Amino acid sequence: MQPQDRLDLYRTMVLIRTYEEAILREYHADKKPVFDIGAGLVPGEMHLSAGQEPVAAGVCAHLTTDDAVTATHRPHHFAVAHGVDLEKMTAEIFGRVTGLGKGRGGHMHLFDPATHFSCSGIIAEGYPPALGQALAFRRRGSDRVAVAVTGEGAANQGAFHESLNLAALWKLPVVFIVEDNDWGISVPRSASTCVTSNAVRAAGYGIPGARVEDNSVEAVHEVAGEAITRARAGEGPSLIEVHTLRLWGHFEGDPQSYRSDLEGVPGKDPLPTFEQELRAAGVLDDPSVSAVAAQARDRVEAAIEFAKRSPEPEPATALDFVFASA
Amino acid sequence: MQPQDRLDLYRTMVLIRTYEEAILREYHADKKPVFDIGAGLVPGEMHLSAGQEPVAAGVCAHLTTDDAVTATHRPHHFAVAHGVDLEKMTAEIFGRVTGLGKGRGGHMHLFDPATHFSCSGIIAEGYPPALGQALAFRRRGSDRVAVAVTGEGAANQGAFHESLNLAALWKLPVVFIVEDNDWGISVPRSASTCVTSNAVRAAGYGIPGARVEDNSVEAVHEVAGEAITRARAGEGPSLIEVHTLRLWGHFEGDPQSYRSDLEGVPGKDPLPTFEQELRAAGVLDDPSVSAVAAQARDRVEAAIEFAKRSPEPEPATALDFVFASA
Amino acid sequence: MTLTEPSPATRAQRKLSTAKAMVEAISQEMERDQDVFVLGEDVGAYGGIFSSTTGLLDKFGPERIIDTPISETAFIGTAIGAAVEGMRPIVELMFVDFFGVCMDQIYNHMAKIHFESGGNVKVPMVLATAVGGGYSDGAQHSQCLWGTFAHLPGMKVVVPSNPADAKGLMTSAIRDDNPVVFLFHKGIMGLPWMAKNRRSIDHVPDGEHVVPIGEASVARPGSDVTIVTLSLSVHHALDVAEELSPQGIDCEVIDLRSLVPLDTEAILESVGRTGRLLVVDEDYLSFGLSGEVIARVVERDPTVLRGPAARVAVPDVPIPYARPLEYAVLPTPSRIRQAVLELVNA
Amino acid sequence: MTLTEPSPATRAQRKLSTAKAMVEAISQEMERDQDVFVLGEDVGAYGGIFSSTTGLLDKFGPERIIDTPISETAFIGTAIGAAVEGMRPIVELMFVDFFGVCMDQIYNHMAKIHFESGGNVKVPMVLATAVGGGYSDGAQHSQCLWGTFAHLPGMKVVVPSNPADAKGLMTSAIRDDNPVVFLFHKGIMGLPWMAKNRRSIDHVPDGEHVVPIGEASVARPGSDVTIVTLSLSVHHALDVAEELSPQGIDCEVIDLRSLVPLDTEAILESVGRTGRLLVVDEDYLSFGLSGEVIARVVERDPTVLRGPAARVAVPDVPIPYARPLEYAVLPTPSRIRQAVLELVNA
Ligand SMILES: Cc1ncc(C[n+]2csc(CCOP(=O)(O)OP(=O)(O)O)c2C)c(N)n1
Ligand SMILES: Cc1ncc(C[n+]2csc(CCOP(=O)(O)OP(=O)(O)O)c2C)c(N)n1
Ligand SMILES: [Mg+2]
Ligand SMILES: [Mg+2]
Repeated sequence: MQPQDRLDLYRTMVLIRTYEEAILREYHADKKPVFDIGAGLVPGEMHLSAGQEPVAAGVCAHLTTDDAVTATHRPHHFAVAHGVDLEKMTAEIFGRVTGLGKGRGGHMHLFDPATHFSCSGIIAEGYPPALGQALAFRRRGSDRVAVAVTGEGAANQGAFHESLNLAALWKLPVVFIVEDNDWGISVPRSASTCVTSNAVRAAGYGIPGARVEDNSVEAVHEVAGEAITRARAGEGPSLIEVHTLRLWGHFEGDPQSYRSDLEGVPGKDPLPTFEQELRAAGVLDDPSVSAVAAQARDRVEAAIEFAKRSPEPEPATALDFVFASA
Repeated sequence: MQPQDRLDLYRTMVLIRTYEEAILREYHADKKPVFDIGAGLVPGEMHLSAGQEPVAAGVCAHLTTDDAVTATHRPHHFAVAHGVDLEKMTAEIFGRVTGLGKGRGGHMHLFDPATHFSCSGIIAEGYPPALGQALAFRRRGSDRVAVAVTGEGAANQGAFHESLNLAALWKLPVVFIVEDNDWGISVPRSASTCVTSNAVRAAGYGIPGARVEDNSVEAVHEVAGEAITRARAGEGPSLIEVHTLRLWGHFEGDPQSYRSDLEGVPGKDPLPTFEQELRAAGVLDDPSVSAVAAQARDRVEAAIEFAKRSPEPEPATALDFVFASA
Repeated sequence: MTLTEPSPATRAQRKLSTAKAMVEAISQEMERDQDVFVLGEDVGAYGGIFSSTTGLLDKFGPERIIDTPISETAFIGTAIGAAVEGMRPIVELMFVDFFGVCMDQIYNHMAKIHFESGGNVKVPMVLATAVGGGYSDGAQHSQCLWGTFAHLPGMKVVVPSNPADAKGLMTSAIRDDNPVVFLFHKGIMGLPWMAKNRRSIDHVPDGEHVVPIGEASVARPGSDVTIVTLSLSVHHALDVAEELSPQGIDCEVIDLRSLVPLDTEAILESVGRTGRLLVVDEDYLSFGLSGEVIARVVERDPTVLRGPAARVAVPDVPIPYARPLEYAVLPTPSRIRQAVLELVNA
Repeated sequence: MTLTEPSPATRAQRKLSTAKAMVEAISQEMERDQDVFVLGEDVGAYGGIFSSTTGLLDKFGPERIIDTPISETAFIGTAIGAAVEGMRPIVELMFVDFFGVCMDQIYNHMAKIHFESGGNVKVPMVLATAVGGGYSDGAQHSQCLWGTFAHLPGMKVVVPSNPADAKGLMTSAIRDDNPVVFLFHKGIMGLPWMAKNRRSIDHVPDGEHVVPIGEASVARPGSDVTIVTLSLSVHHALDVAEELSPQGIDCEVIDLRSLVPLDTEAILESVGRTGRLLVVDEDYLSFGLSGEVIARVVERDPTVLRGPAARVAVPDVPIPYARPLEYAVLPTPSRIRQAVLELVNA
């Protein structure tokens, strides 16, 4: 890879991590002394993606905002990498009228028509709409693609199978991503999935399947690039599983007492690893690392500020937007 | 195979065909001159299995009535082969109080606790309950197995995938059968399924997969035997697809105008083929063929007679059986 | 099934079956708008199991009339995604009874995306599906279930009872920027292979015909009893009304046509005049439409009722297969007649 | 989540959270009957996301407390098949909002097999699932949806509001030979990490405790207004009743506890005395429970009502994320209070 491309991947990963750390901070800021999930400026479930930056960064590097991404209950890394407006996204997470969904959606329901980004809190059910986006893209004669994301736990849901079959059958320009972070809440992969790699399932649909084993952003970038090129060329869908890492809990407040691997986790953090690689390759040094960090921090804090400054929705508007007006 | 076993398979196939021909006759007997689906002694949708006898006969030859079978909207061949009481089954199809479901179920909802037979009119949704039967069998320390059947169209339904994964993960004693009769109503396999053999999907679950290509009852018998032995031995599930034949319409009344292959169909009828083979091998001759036919006819006509003789349910009992009494 | 039907009479006086009226609406809208397309099981060469798409494949080709695998979650989701990108899919769920394999896409996605996006994403699509029993198709193929859809916010729910309304409501549904669930009763489609009521083949306006979603119609004006109903039961109610008319019992029959939005004013206006309310519903009795209609009246003013309101619906039992049982639980004319008589004699 | 809770006081006077009361019922029944087992997502080491199975894995081991893949159709179907073979599974659907991915197994199989088999096959199982909002979990994780289940025949539907009832109803549900849907509100579980009402940790009888399914309870006797409600809303209603009592407004609070069967007599008896009916329901307003309760009264005798019946429910809008919006649509004490005042001042 070119140094600039590597630097871009790094920048994206740092931006994501910076974002998640800021949300983490804001989420917990006003939930003490006793954690109350419904309290504070950012209430509700919060699924953060720290550790999974390589997947989003590696995949989205190949996309423009004309391409679609459907993400999961853990959507921030893909939203950030795909270029969703940080201010509107953050405002949505804070439940403000300036948010992507005017405060109606929340962190699991981010919809951004500008970047064709969406997500869903229901396991694997983000796959099927991606097929329709891909169909619409093709019908309109473009080479735009749809990327659909699930976790490894979700890959055992019926929607996964139906979507792969339909996409393969109709040769839709879709790339299916499975983020294998070893866990579906407290259930280890070994207790949810009867095969060690979802790549083997691709054969059941006659499509290319790959598994990236080491949470390496460059490896993701390479494999995703092939799949996306293929999709753009009208050659149909691919399935890519990435063995990634859930650095934190399933959601905030998760005690993770079920997690035997917890001790070793920090050492597997992909960010310092990648940073070291880039330093060794001369792509990064102290000043550039600081600059990237500062840039990310500025953007993220500006977004947080924007969100906090924005007004909350009026109760009197609670019934709006159930239906579009004629 | 031993001559006796081959003869048994033939007997089962003849019994099934005789049964389906009798139901066909009764179904249409009082629907003329203008076909009315809701009219006559046997109203409602009717999905007959002529042509698919090899699958049911070959599989069920390995089962006892302690084993479970969950079938589909096209259930008669498996019910007959598995030893469901013909009289009660027929009475159910005629909607009589002496039927398996006292007239509540009908031809798509045959439940026989005596043989652990059941079926469902919802595509692929007969698979999941089979897992539970298998789980119960294993928990009780028996070597009983559950056989779950779908069509090739159904193999693209989410329940198919979820069931295979769960059964493989828990090594349940289940054998999954896919009957590929080339059609899902009017949709040819090529327009529903992105791979030419569902056997390749077995690899996605790390279980054995096989496809029987020629609707041969002996081939089914052999492959199913291995799978069932494996399941009884606690080695987990298998998937078997059989390329079979829908000799008649999807349901009665189906004009089949969409069906390009219709002309060649009678020549592929597995019954005369198998009969000729057995004649050539000296297992059958004219008298034994007649005897088998006569026996089948007697049993089937007795069942039809039983059904017709049986009383219809009283309207006053329409609200019974919603709940079991304490 | 696709047996031949008598061809329609002259165009001016022409009568169409409900199925053909639906197809006409779809066809006209497809000509008008390239973004409209149809997908579902057996909608192509077969023409729809209940003839809801007959002839469209020949006219529009396989790119716009698309047969799908039996993967309702995937293909309804496909419709949703296409709608989100500005197309206007009509997706068919062959029987409403199959909603259980794909309800998440329907009620958590199709119905909620517009709201969750704060109105930024529209989901203009039609989910068309066949409902109803009466031909011994058993517990998994005979349900109406409109109450289930109407209970869950974010989808409009329309239920025509006759050819003209089927055309007009389908036109509106396709043009609506919201997801619309279009429930057509098999018994009103005018199918040659199923017993049908005489009104299932009837006059249908030529050309553009729009019936606004959310307006009930007075299928028969009357002064003694208000029968609020929909779909096939409208015809049973009309038959009963005609039958009782010589006895001096004058029934008003309100055809709801739409559950969401529900035309509460039309109900209130009629019950306000008659003082007697009977709801006839082929869906299950409890926790559904029939209770809702009664509640809408009573939360406004219970004194308009001269006596207890009455309901004729499927009494919370799965639809039985055997004909005598099925007809014991369906809202048959005889059950409706008895209920009307009890109301007026109370 | 499984943060530590204060340990219960002495056994005689002990108080339990609703979650612990549920677990106690399951545990006792598992000891009593080897055929009882639990399966679902995160029911093992995690102990249930809402602590509905905490400690059971340690006690009964992984053969009887089974974590499943995220395959609701497959594992609910597994429970059905096991029940058909005579076992008595308790299967957990983590949030009721997820019913859309597995409803076919629930309503076309679990609920109908007994009927379709003419009573020859029993399906003794419990489907336990978490409901309710109030903590900003958005449109896909905050619904109640009991109306949806109650509308479809063949399943009993129970909804406890407090620890003792949760234990008693769970015991009954496990022993019932029918499928029972057991809906527990997150807000009544007494979780340390979620705001809870003060009655979510309360006295629970030791040992065997059975609450019969189908009997409402009078949570508070009163003479002026009948508030029919259930689940978390019972507590809001009680709070409002206590608050209004000094003003001379005496509310009776009926805790339905069970939707199927619905204790119509208890409702009628109360409304017959008070003449005023308010239904408070955290499910969606239309085509659900609130309409049904009103209809049950009015189809018997509308004259018992001194004025219009009233409903406080979620006004047919997906549950919004932002707190001010969510609390605008939930049946909060302030909405209940206002509705009571309007009823008595009408
Ligand atoms: C249909 C459905 N079932 C269950 C859940 C609850 N749930 C939310 S996240 C999750 C685990 C998902 O695991 P995985 O797919 O591996 O994604 P990860 O959380 O690891 O990113 C579960 C079970 C859900 N949201 N939807
Ligand atoms: C979930 C669901 N979708 C659609 C149907 C309607 N339907 C009944 S049979 C059938 C075709 C089934 O094809 P296949 O699985 O190949 O079985 P076959 O009829 O060929 O035996 C369809 C679409 C259904 N019963 N259930
Ligand atoms: Mg995971
Ligand atoms: Mg087939």
